[in-house]
Order: sequence, then C-alpha cells, then structure tokens
Amino acid sequence: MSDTIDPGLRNNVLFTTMDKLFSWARQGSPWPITFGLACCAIEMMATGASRFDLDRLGMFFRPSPRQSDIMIVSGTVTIKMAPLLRRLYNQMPEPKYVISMGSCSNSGGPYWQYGYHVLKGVDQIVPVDVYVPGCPPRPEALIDGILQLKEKIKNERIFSKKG
Amino acid sequence: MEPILKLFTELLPGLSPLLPYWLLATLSALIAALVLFGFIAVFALFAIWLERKISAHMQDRLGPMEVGGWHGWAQTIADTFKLLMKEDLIPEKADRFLFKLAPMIVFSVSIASFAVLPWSRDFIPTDLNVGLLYILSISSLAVIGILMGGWASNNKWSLYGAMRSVAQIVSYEIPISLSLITVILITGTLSMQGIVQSQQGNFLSWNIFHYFPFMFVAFVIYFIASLAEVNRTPFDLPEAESELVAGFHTEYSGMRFAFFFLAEYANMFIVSAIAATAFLGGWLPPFSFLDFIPGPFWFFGKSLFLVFVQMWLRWTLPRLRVDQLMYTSWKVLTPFSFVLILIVSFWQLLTL
Amino acid sequence: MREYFKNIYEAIVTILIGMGVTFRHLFVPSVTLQYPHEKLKLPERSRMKLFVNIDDCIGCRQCERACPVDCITIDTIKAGKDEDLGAASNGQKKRFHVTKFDIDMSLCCFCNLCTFPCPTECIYMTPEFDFATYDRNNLIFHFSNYTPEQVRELKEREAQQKAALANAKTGKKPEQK
Amino acid sequence: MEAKEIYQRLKDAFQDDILEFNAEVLQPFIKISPDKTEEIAQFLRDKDDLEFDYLMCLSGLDLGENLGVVYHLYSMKFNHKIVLKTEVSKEQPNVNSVANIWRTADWHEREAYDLLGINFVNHPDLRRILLPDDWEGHPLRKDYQPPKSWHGIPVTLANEEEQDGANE
Amino acid sequence: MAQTNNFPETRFELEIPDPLKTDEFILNMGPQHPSTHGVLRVLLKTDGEIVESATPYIGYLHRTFEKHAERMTWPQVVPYVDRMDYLASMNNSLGYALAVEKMMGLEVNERAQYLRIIVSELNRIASHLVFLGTYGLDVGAFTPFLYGFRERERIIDLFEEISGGRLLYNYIWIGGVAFDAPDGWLEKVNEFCDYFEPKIKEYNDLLTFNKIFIERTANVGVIPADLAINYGLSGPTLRGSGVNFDLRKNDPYCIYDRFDFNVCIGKGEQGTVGDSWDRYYVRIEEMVESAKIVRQAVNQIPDGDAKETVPRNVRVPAGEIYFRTETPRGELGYYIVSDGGKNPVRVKVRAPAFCNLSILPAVARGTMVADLVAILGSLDIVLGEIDR
Repeated sequence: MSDTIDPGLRNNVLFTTMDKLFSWARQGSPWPITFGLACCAIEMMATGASRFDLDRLGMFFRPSPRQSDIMIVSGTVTIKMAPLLRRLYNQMPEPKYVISMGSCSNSGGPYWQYGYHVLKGVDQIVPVDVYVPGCPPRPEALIDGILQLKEKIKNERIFSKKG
Repeated sequence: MEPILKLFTELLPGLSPLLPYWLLATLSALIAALVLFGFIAVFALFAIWLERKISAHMQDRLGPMEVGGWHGWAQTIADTFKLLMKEDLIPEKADRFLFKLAPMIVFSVSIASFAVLPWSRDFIPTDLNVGLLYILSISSLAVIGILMGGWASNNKWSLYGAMRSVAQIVSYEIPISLSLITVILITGTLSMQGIVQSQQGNFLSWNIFHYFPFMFVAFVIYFIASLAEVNRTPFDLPEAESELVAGFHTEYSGMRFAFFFLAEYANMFIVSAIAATAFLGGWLPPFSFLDFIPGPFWFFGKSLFLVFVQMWLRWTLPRLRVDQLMYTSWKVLTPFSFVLILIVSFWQLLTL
Repeated sequence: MREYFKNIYEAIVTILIGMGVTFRHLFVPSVTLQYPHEKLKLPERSRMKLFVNIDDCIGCRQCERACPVDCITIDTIKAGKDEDLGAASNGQKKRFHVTKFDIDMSLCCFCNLCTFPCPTECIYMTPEFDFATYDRNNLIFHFSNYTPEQVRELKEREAQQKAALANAKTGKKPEQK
Repeated sequence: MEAKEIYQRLKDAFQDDILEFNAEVLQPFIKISPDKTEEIAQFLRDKDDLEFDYLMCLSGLDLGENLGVVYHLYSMKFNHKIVLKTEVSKEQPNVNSVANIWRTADWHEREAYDLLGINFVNHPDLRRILLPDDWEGHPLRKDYQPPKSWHGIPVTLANEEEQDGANE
Repeated sequence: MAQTNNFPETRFELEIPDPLKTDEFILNMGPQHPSTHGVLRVLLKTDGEIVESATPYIGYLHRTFEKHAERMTWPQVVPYVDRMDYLASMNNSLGYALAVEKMMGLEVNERAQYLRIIVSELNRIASHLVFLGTYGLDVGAFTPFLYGFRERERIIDLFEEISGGRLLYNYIWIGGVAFDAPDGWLEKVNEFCDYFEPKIKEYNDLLTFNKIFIERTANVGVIPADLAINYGLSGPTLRGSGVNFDLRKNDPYCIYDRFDFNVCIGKGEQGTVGDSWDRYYVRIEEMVESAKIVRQAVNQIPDGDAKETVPRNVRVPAGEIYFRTETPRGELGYYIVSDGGKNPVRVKVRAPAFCNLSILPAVARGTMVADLVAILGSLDIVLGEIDR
C-alpha cells in the first residue's frame, strides 16, 4: 500500500501513531502455534506452564496455524517433517515470525554430522527471526528469545517509511 | 422500542417535533444498536481478559501481566488490533461467499439477542411480548452460521466441528425450552420485563426459589443446557482442541476469527442474562431495601456471576464424548425437565 | 434405573469436588516467576554457555576430542624452541599457540563432556543462558585472542620452520647414504 | 529352562536348521537357518514347556559380508530367555517373517527392512517405517552414503566436506 | 458401534445401499495435531464419528540415533541416549550405562548406585506427571496439565542442582554418575516427597475420579492381557491390562531388589481390566510407589565417592548383550554389539513406546474419534523414542 502514497506523507503524525499502535498490538499478542517436535517441545510446554507462564506475555497457544502469529520450531526437524513444516508456515497469515528453539533447529545440533535424516537448520526451509541457543534452552532462554522477537516487532513499520 | 424512543424524545425535546416519526424511530433504533454493539465489544474484551485471569489464578499462575501495565489490562485490546491487521486468508478451495458470510451471521445473531434483555425497569431495547420466544428462536440461528463456516472452509476438521455443533445445539434447544416453560408457567408471560416484574420482593421470591427445590433443578438444567448452547466445556466438542484442532473455525484467521471469538463471549453473556432474568430476578435487588442501587448493576452483576461459573466449569472439567453429550441431553436433561413441567403444573393446579 | 440415578449423583458430586479444588486454587499464591523482572537463582552446576579462559588453555585438544558434536574447533601452532609461552594457572606448561578456539553454540548439546578432560580446567559451562540472537553467526564464539596478522605471521614462521626441517632432512639424507 | 536344554529341544525338532549353539558368551545364542524362522518361532511359542510368549527385541545388524537378524525371546511364565540368530547374504537378504507369531515383530521387521534392507518373507505389510517411502538406500548398512538432497530439501550440508576437512 | 467394522466388503454392489451408511471419510491426524504428542501421524478412516481404521505413520522424528551410536565413543553415546526418551533421560542413560557396565564386568560404587535409583525414580515421577497433564489435555481438561507441570518443576529443580541440566542431564555415566549429590540435596529430596504425596489427592479429586473423565476413559480401548503380551507391550501399558510384570521385580537390575514397593496393576475398578482408565490409574499409583522407593533410597544411602568407579578410558570387550530396564514407558532394551574397539558396532534400542504404539490399529477399530485421542494418550508415547 505504501507505494501509492506520497513519500512525504509517510512520516506524518497519523501514520507513525498508527504504526506505534499496531506494532504495540503485535508485540503484545504473539500467538504461537501448538507445534512441538522433540525435546524442546517439553521445555516449551514448561514455559507455558505455571512457573514461567507464557500467558503473562500475552501468548496463548492456538492449535490452528491460521490463527497464530509465531511458530516456535521446537526441536529436531527431520527431512520427512520438513515439507510439512513448510506447509504449516505457508498456512500462517502474514505477518508471521519464526523462532528457532534449540540447537537442533538452529543448525541440526547434535545430529548435524551423521544425521542422514535431519535437516541442518530450519533456516534452510523457512526464514528464522530469532535463534534461541540451548539444548534444550531453559524456559527463561525461550522467554528471552521471545522478548528479542518482541523488540524486533516493535521496531517494524507498516505504514510509514523505515528509518 | 418505546422506552428508547421515549428516552430520546425526552432527551432531545427540541428535535422531536422537527423530524418525522419514522426517522426518529430508525435513528433511535440505530443508536441503540450501536450502543449495544459497543457494549458487546467491550464486554467481550473484558470477558476474555477475565477468563484468562481467572484460569491463570485457578492454575497457580498469573495470566496476562505485561501488556498495558496493571495486570495486562490491555491484553485483549492488543489482541484485537493485531487480529485486525492480520492477513485475511481465505483457503483456496473454500466457498468464498459462505466463508465470508458465516462469522457475520454468528455475530449478528448474538447482537440480535440483546434486543430483548431487560436492563432495568425502564431500559430495555424492545419489550417484546414474546421476548423469551424471540430469544429462543434467534439463538438457534447461530448454528446456521457455524455450519456455514465449517462447510465452507473445506476442511475435514471444520466439517466435523460444524456437524457436531449442529447436533449439539439442536438437541440442547429442547431442555432449554422445556426448563424455560416452567418459568412461563409460573409467571404466565413471555415478556422479559413481565418475567422480572413477577419476581418482585426479596430474593426468596425469585423464580429459582419458587417451589423449592423444583425450580432450582430447572435452573440447573437450563444452565447445563446453555453451556452446550454456547459450546463451552464440558460441551465444547465443536471446537475440541485435542480432537478437532480448532473445530469449525480452524481455517479462519484475522478479523473473521475475532468475530467468532467475540460472538462466543457475547453468547456467554446472553445465556447468563437469560438465566438471570428468568430465574434470578433480573434487575431486581436481592433485598428490597437495596432499591437505591440501579437495576443495570444487579442485572449485570448476576449475569457476570453466571459467566464466572461458566469459566470456572471450563477450567475444571474434561470434555464429554459426542454420544455422552447426546445421552446427557436426551436421557437426562429432557426427561427431567418434562417431569419438572408436570410437577410445576400440578403444583399450580393444587394451589390455585 | 438405580444405576441411572447413581450416575447422575456421582457426576454432580465429583464435579462439585473438582470445582472445589479449582476454587481453592484461586486463592493460592501463584508460583509464577516473572522472568525478565525476577530471576531464578541458578544452582552452581547449571550449565548453559560454554566459556574458555583462553589464558589457561594449553592447546591439548582434549575437549575437541571429547565433544560428541564436534562444535569445538581448535587450531594450534607449535611454539618455537626458544619461545616461552608461560604456564597455565595450575602450572601446566603451554607449548602451543592457540590460534583458533571457536565454539559453535548453535551446535553445542550442553552435555558437559568437554569440561571433564580439560587438564587446566579452562573450559567450563557458565550459568548464562540469555544469548538469543537474530543471526546464527553470532552464536559462534571466538575465544582465541590472536589477531589474524599474528596468525599469519605464526603460520609463515611454521611453514619456514617446516621447510627448514625438510631441508635439513634432505640435507642429512645424502650424508647418511 | 536353561539355554542348553532349549537348544536340545530345538535340535531334536528341527535337526539341520539349527546351525550353531554358543553358550560361552554373556548371553547364549542359537543360530538358526533364515528360511525356518517362522516354524521355529511357532514351536518356541506354542510348546507348553517353552512358551516364549514375549518377543523382547528383534534387531537387524550389518555384519560386513552378511546381514544378521537377532531375536531376543522371553517367557513370561517360566522367566527364561533365549537369543536366536540368523544370517543372510546381502545379495539375497530373505528371512522368514515372524510377524504372525508375535505381533511385536511387525514393526521391528519393518524397521529392519527400512534401515538395513532385510527382506522379510510373508510379512503382512512390509513398507518403510521411519524413512519416507521413496528414500534410497538403507542407512544402517556400513557403506551407506546419504543423498545430497531429497525432493529439493538439502540432506547434507553443501560445504560439509570442506568443514570435515577443516576439523581433521 | 462395533458392528460397523464387520460390514461386508461387497457393500457397493448392493442394489439398495444402507441409508445410514455413509462413505468412508479419510482424515489425516497429525503430524501437527494437538493431541498426537509430537509428530505422529495417524491416518483415520472414519464412518461419521466412528473410526474404521487407524494407521499410525511414524518417522517424523527419526533422528538416526543408531547411526550416531556407531560413530561415537562409548561415553559419547550417553548424550544421544538422553535425547531418545526426553521425558525420562535418567532412566534411558541408566539402561545404557548398566548394559555397558555388564559387558565390561564393572562393579559400580554403592553410593553411585543409590544416587542412580533416586534420580531415575524421580524422573519416573516427572515423566508420569507430564503424562497426567497431557492426558488431561487430551480429554479436554486443561488445569491438571498445569498442576502436573507445577510439581514437575520441583523435580527439575532437584535435577538441575545435582546434574546441571533441566531436561537432558548426561548424569548417569558408564561406571557411576557425573557428580556426587551436593550438600543438603538428599534432604531436599525428602522434602519433595513430603510435598508431593498429598498432591496425588488433588489430582484424584480433579481428574481421576471425575465422572466425566471416567466416562471418557473407562471401557475405552480395552487391551486384553494376551493381546498385550503378543504385541510386546510393557510398562504401565501392560500392567494396565492386569499383567503383573515389572522388570524391577521380575528381572531385577541395579539394586531394585533392596527396596520394598508394590507393582501396580489394572484392576478394572471403573470398567473392564485393561481400559484407558486402568492404564492411567496405574501411572498415578506408580508415582506413589516411586516416591516410596526414593524415600527408602535416601534413608539407606551410604557415604562414599560416587565417582570412584568411573573409568577414564572405557574399553568394552568384544561381545554382545541385550539388557533391559524399566523406564516410565516400559521395557527399554539395549542390544549392544562391541568388537573391542572404541566405538560400538551396533546399538539397537528396543523402545517401549515403539511397541506400545503398534497396538493402536488393533484397539482403535470401532471406537470414536474422541476415544482414539483418549487411547493414544493412555499409551503415553514419546516420539523421540519411537523414531529414535
């Protein structure tokens, strides 16, 4: 939409306020898709459970990709799973974000050398926004990754020009 | 319509002579509808936040805390704005027209039900003389929207959810109507305002304590059946997360999903409001000396309490299976409400 | 018929019991830890990010061998005869220039196996976990404090020495014959 | 019952199809011929004094020249165990299936087929179980080379060889 | 509802089709589905709500453990073993360590043995708590999930204190354990037991004896004992069918013969023996028994150096072994072949959940979609172990 608008107008008050509002809304309610793959999924569940409580940050798990904003790739992505992961990603509506959680999805992790059936990093099939290191990452580490993502979303511009 | 019309003519005495009656009536109806819409939106936002808080505290956690400062009060507002800006996805193989229509139907049905809810002695959008009948018939329309949505999504899980929903709502209409018939037997009117007026006095004269304990049972039956009517746990089969992914709204995203979501909470309020009107004395205070507190407070408070109980149940109970759902409706609730009708009519006959 | 009423009775009673449990928990203080604001005190042994105290490293490559994932990459260049690289804090003599000591934390499986064989205890796991990044390359940690110039210099010297050694050998060989 | 006695029972019943008995190792095993596994299994399960009703494990292994299948049997009733082994050549890896004797074997045999390429004759549904249906090769064989990519998804890292070289 | 599966194959040739009979509906459940506990895919053929056949497709988490084991040295296998059944890493590495020790003929230090028992029984509780929670989710109750995780978090804290890891510990090594217990740790374990035992009542109130829960699980997915044995089921899934078989009693390993505990078996209290409720309740009871073992072990533990017997270089003589232990999911067997080198030649894992899952097509036939979810949940599968 921004192509049709005069560039001078893009930075006006209305657009920047709108931008602020919407990026605030987006970072305030990133709904992840219930999508557990392996060990990290248990830590993801633990993050969602009482001790760490993802609900606190406005995240609540949606079972359907259509209603979710972020995908937490939690665990080893195998070759057999890769096309399905890609399809799920395609089913999510824009704007969508991917958090790669744990060594396996960052780069194949412990299985990167001899794992003939393991994808060497989820970034080979979907664009990744935040890499959370750990095997598995602590719940706090995942929350830290989410906060990083929120920071990224906050700085995004929809209407006005960047910079 | 008259009360609102009267309200407007009183508020704007200069305006009323200038405009023709039909315009005035339309305008006032429009304004009332807008006010209701605003109320529904605000209430749904509040209820979603409340539900997340209540569930969190029942589970030893905190719930939304970050967005908007104090206890995440702005959480649902953020959710709504986010859903507004989401990409509007329509699955390629979906029936586009029906797919778009479904959430509107579901949502407009829940708005329509608000038309006859009595808020206080004077404030009722329309005091239909068949108010209860109107609500019963309007609320069963929602199922058409759900079926449309489930069918049009062209997703097997959605279809399952929609089919379950139809079966469920059609079955549970019966115990709902039957248990409300007992109220009609007692009050002798179908008008919502009339039902409330007949419960004047302190809380013992509410319908729920009438013919104790029979009307109490009727209330419980109504409440259970109404849970099924609005697809709440333990009857949330149409959107059973662990079975059907997200049920009939699996394929919906963004604003369309938000409509379903808002409608669910609006419906929760409606069924609670009906229960409050029919059994708990509507806008009447529990003791007559509390008359100075305005009616809407009592009405809203009672409804909200029932909404709370609905949430409470949701976070406690597992979900029924589809055949057990039917069993509950046809073999437990329906016969019980029949028996209740018999008892109430006999009692009335005897005490005539 | 009796079964029927018993079922209804049981359903009502057990539902009420369950509701009692959840209601009681409404007033139980929550166990939630509000992470960015409150932090859990981690036990001593908790193992997150690997850290190498490069001053103590003697370039023995034990950790590289122990790692099941091969996320540690070490390059060493042998010190010259007259060079004294000093000693590690526990007295072990350093014999290698550690020109490269990279740990790819995006591969690491946090198993702690590398820390046990280390003779100088210079590689260990720290309780630091919050290093999520936008770019995977940030997860590769370089510990060696040699600049590329120094490395080039050392490599050249090594090559020279090797050549000299080879020359010496070839020079020697005819003599032996 | 001791392994020795079980061996005697089997030897009496199947003569030449019982190839070898070794009691020297940690867990004594009986080597049987690959085309008689089903009958022997039936015998072991159904004889009243043997009653090996529980197949603990069925594993395939690559022995270099040949492929082996190892059965670990257990009897719930008598609390005795026995190990059966059989060997087939890599060219003709045909072993009689025991999936109809113990249903446990069903998936285990599919797994052995998937990962080692052992062909189980008479198996009700011999398909790949872990890998995708159109995967090439049998990964647990010692000489297996993973493919570069599968349906466009990279299986091995493009620069893996270089990295390996750097590590060594 | 059971008759529908026996519908004659020739039904399409009938002149007048049964008006109530609809076409088969093929549903693909998973790999991304909230109740498949990971990435299992089940292909359902349904007739309305009734499942005509359910075929599990696995391998979406095939992480090639067995190939890795061939490339790793003996101690390096342990981290990979941990990652198989990620809900019970301690039990997994215990089995591996015991198998290798038996091949080496290694006697492990007493204190290390007790520590092993304590951590693996605590891990059993933790694993069953996750089962409790996810099973609650499967049947639609959300709250037990969070209660289960609340208690599990405490066990995880204990584990983190002793091993440094939260989920994957690499704690039990060949020849002993990685660390001795820190000061005061054993008292904390006792405290945990005191805290945990009353919580069982809460779960029972909230879920176990809830009428709706009973209706959902009792008489659903009945597995008769002989079928269970033939399918090679093990662990609570087998005991739920009324078979009194627990490797800790029947084939004792480690030092389990020193402790006094009961083997819990399904009694069919709410329905038939071997239904989903029995399998569920066996696990609940097992948590109590595990707490009992933990208490005894904490009281009996001798002083000593737990790392004393850990060899610096692991040399395994040529030979082979099949060693089985009881993990929370059942019989975990390691078939290890060594040629005397520094790497194993073959490590085959007999995963309990692999066998447990294989019974699904047999049980699921003729049930409803909702029942299928309940049955799948009651088998307590972990995909990391099934696909390895």
